[in-house]
Amino acid sequence: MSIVSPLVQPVLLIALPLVGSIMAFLLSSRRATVGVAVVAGNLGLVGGLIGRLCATGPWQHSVGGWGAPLGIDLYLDGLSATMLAMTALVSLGISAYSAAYFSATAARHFWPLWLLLLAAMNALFLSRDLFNLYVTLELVGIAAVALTAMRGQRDALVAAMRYLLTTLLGSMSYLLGVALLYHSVGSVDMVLIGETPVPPPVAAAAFALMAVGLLLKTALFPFHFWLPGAHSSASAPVSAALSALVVKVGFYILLRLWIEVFPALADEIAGLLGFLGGVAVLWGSLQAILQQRAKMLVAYSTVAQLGYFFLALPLVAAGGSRVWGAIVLLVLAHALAKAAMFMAAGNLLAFAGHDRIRDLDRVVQRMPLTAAALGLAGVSIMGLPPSGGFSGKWLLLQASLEQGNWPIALVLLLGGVLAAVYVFKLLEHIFTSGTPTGEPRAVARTMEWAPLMLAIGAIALGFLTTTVLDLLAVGEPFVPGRRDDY
Amino acid sequence: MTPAQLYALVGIGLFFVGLYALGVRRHLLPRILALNIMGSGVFVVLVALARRSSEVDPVPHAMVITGIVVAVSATALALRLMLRVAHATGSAQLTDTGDD
Amino acid sequence: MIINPAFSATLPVALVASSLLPGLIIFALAEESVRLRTALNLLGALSKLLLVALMLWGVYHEAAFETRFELLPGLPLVLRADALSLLFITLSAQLWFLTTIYAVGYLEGSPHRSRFFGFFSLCVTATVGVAMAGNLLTFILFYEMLTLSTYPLVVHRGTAVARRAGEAYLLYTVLGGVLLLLGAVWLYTLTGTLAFRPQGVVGDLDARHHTSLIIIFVLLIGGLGVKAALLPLHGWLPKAMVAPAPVSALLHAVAVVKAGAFGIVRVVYDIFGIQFAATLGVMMPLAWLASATIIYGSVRALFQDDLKRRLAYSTVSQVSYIALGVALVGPLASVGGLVHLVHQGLMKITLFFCAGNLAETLGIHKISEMNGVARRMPWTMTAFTVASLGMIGVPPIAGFISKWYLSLGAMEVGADWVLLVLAGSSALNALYFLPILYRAWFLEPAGDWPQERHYPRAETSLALLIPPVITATLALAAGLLASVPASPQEWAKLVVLREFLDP
Amino acid sequence: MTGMLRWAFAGLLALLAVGLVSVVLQIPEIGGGLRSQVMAQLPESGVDHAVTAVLLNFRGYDTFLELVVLLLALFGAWGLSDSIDEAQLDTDIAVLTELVAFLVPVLILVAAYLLWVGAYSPGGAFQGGAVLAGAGVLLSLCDPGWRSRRIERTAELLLVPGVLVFLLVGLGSMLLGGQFLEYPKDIAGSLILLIEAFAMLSIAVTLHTLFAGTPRVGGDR
Repeated sequence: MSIVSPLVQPVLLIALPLVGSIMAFLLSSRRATVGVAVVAGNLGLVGGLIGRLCATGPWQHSVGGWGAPLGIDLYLDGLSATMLAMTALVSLGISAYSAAYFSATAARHFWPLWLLLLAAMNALFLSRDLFNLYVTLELVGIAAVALTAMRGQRDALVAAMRYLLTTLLGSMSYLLGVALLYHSVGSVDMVLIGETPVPPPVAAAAFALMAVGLLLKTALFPFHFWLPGAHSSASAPVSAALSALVVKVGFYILLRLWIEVFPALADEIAGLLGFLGGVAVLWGSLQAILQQRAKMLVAYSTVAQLGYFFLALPLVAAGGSRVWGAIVLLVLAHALAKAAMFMAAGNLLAFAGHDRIRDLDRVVQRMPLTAAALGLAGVSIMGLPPSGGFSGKWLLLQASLEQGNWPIALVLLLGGVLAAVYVFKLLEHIFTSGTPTGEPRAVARTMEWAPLMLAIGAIALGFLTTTVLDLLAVGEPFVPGRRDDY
Repeated sequence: MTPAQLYALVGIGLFFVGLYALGVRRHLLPRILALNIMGSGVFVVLVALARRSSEVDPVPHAMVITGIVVAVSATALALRLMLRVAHATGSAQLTDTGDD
Repeated sequence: MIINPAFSATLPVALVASSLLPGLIIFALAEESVRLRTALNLLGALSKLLLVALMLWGVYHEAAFETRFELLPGLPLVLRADALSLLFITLSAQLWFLTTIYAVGYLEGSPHRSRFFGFFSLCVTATVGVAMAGNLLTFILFYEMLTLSTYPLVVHRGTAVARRAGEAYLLYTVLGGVLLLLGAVWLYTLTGTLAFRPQGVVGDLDARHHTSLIIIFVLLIGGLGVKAALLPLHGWLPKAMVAPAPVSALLHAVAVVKAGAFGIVRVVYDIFGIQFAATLGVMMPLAWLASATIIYGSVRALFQDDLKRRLAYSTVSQVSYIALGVALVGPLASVGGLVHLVHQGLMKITLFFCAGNLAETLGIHKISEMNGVARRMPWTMTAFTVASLGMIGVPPIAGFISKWYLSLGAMEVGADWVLLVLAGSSALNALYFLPILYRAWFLEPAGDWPQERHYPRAETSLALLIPPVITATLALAAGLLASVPASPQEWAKLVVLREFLDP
Repeated sequence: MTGMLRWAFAGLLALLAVGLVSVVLQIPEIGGGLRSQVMAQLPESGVDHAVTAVLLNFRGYDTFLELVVLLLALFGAWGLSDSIDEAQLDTDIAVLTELVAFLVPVLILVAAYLLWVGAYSPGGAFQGGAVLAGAGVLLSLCDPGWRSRRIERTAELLLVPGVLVFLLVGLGSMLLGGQFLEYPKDIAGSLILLIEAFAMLSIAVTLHTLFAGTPRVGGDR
């Protein structure tokens, strides 16, 4: 355990962006340079960690040297590594975009917050301690709200306020659950709690409180009320970060709770969550179809896509631990594609000064790279091959048919059709000839390339499916009954 | 019922009183306060149950101190945000058609 | 025959890359770089022809070309060349080359050409992928890619009509894709494989799965039938005729409907196995459906005054010959169906090229405007005449061969009613093609042409004239030289021999 | 929310509360939780007070992140700081001024004491920092501009050392072959005091900035 080379310590994933954030705060110029360099370094570190992980298997880092239950353990396995990699990749795209997007005034607010958000997400994916997760959750939530509000427009402020109240409520609910568990077990380490018998009513209440808190943050229908406003009114790179990364954080903790702490209880509510997920897919897609503004459409698409993660849970409960792989694939594909879509939509907005879908004809024709990003990201969102979205959906469809679960299969297929409708509602404007009105503002090249690269990533994920599934399997995070035998 | 449990029940009560106010009140200041009351409820539960046996468990105390700092930070941001919302919309409430 | 394994694995990839790479580069080209774009297009098309020739030679000598890549757990992406895929690839590679020349001439000076040729190349890439797909997953991947890369071509003109046609196209193809996906995944859960194998992969399944298999068959054929324009899934095809003429050629002859028809052949032969499909009792309904489509398409064609619409309904009718040939479950009928895959392509592309020439040169879109047009454009109308006579089934043009084998096959399996369908269809073909020929050759021109343009060297631009003349010649040659080795007919026999009759 | 709905909402919450109460009563007695482990390791921790040992050593990572939360809230507030009309207070109150003149030095002393005493009885960086921030708020109440005139530069620089010193100690202990924040046993007490001292200053300045000042700092100069 101690021979881990100093260069690839998980703690550095927190230290590096944190130092970067403080530098961006104290510096009076070159914030973007520092920011992009830090995020690139973060990607390098994650790459190094994954290399180590594949070579030596999962490992834990006991902060302070105490070890659970007295101390706090960081833990890295295939699942956390995958989430870290997703965050690192998408963050790099967002950072490259942001370097060109923000004015000097906005940049001095953006970079410190954004790098802290990255540090917080890294910390969260590495933590195995329920109370420490509470602190990281608050870090993520507060950073996300501050970034949303940063734009300063009326709609952004109102949406940020609603977002803040929701996320704080979620944290309180989660923390009360943690309190109940701590006093029943005498530990907040996930694995230890999972191994200790807890009176069923206490476990049920704790799980319910924590799950509701996390669902609020993950915006599962009907807790999605805060999401479209916040995600559509923030500035484009922030929207991308919120939709691609921040909502996944709550889902990740829920997933860990499901596997490590409450496997039996979770199976019982799988049906309910699956139902809500199905409603989210259909409702979110229909709302997306009805939207008149591009960013709102993309935001409702997030509501729908989040639904898929929950829709699949009954398949997990019915004994398909392989299904987790498919769900995580969808999480990754959505992160890449949705970040690309929001940034592309941001380009349309920056170029034309509006994002009314009806009038987009005049815009998209002159931004081929942005149009390509929208198109490729759309392929993954629709679940067409080859893309990460397709791989995930195929595996889910396969699992649902193997289990004879026709309702889930039908929602999967219907969701794909509805997604095609809203994606093409945007895309068809690329090919119709509108007459340009007014003098458009130029968009920097990196702002065109960043979303395109992420969208290509979403497509490439379709070819890397087995690689990702292999990485996920390191340390067997999804195998029930596997315990600290590393 | 031991005194520790009684205090814990008070904590639960605070949590739900806060939740009620958060749901019922429209003005943002009481809603932010309501979240603080909920937080206090959770902290009371944590600390109270740490005293069930004669030996007091110090870990929840440390957690509560951390929790308080987090709550204070969040409250500070919430208050600033509230001021901005009031400044921008002319009212410190969230209208239902607040987005756009 | 033994060939270098590295070479055998590279060739399928190279075949895909020969249009994919030029396509991607073309996207990045500026609108004005006409020469570079044309050079890239032709380079891609020529190298593809070369590679196909290489592969034809190899497959004829029983060499195996295969590339695999692990796409999903247990489900690889497989690109493989067998006799059937080469039948399709050879057709599309040749026609792509000619269509490229035609499109360069047709779109001269019009906007968004980089975009057009980019998607055009992607479209052919997808077609090659469809043809070489070694399993159903690979097939679906390229089939959907075909949908996506054709959509921009259908709406290329950017008008409101084009947008509506695009919406109709998407509606049908996306729903078709859903059926196909559901069918494929369901099939996979039963069989654990989606590989295309001679005699299929489902024959060993327990009898209790037969109902499921029938539903899966319906789902798969439904998904493929959208692109193959089987009744009642044909609605998008006549609407899509708003697209520019080269796109119509692509839709009707080179890529889209062919991909659907080819898919039906694959599913019947290599997923279900033709004998097993017959015992499931799904082949006769397919034959009825194909026959109904044949008659329906012809009848609808009869009442169209718009030339391209009439040709579009004619396609609805003619493509179903392929499905019919397969569905009759007999070697001779199969030869007829398969050979029609090629023959229909040659004839229909000629017709659309000619229609495009009339529109480009004289502004003629309606049949009622075609009086005496053969005097103004004799070469074009000669090509048109050869192709339409072929469609009717006049010997010795290619269409006759198809119908001949279909008739023999129908008698072989005792499905005499099919003869009536074929006769009726031929009569209808004659009814909607002969009046056009009569007007063009024998009536006096009504006066000035709607929008006449003059070209110094010939009746129209050479880039527009040469491709239809070549394809018409090929259609004639395919009939005259049907018994020459490696003719479409002989190649179709090879396919049937290898995939249908071998134990 | 209409009257009926309010009652329904209240009723629902009451039901949930009753349910949760019954759950809380069912939580088993687990013998002092982690107390025995804390006590067993206390001599190793470098401090004598159990809560401080948990805060700064056993769960020092939480406390480190807690300082990050504070910094984050400041960044967030900074992003919101433009164009807020700060409330104008009537600061010309003789009593207040007298009181402040007396209280502020005392509060500074109290803060220092709290920091020191944290090692063996209740107290510590946060408590000390809060008291200091309170003193700052009092000062701001009677003289809103005091900070920008007197100590603005210093104050800005004091926002970050709390986090940075903590981080450096943590990384330093890794360089010495330990885990993150695994203090060498013999100097653990000194390191904790060092961390706490900087944390207190940063907490005080941050809290003061958040609640009383206009956070316009750092690169704004």
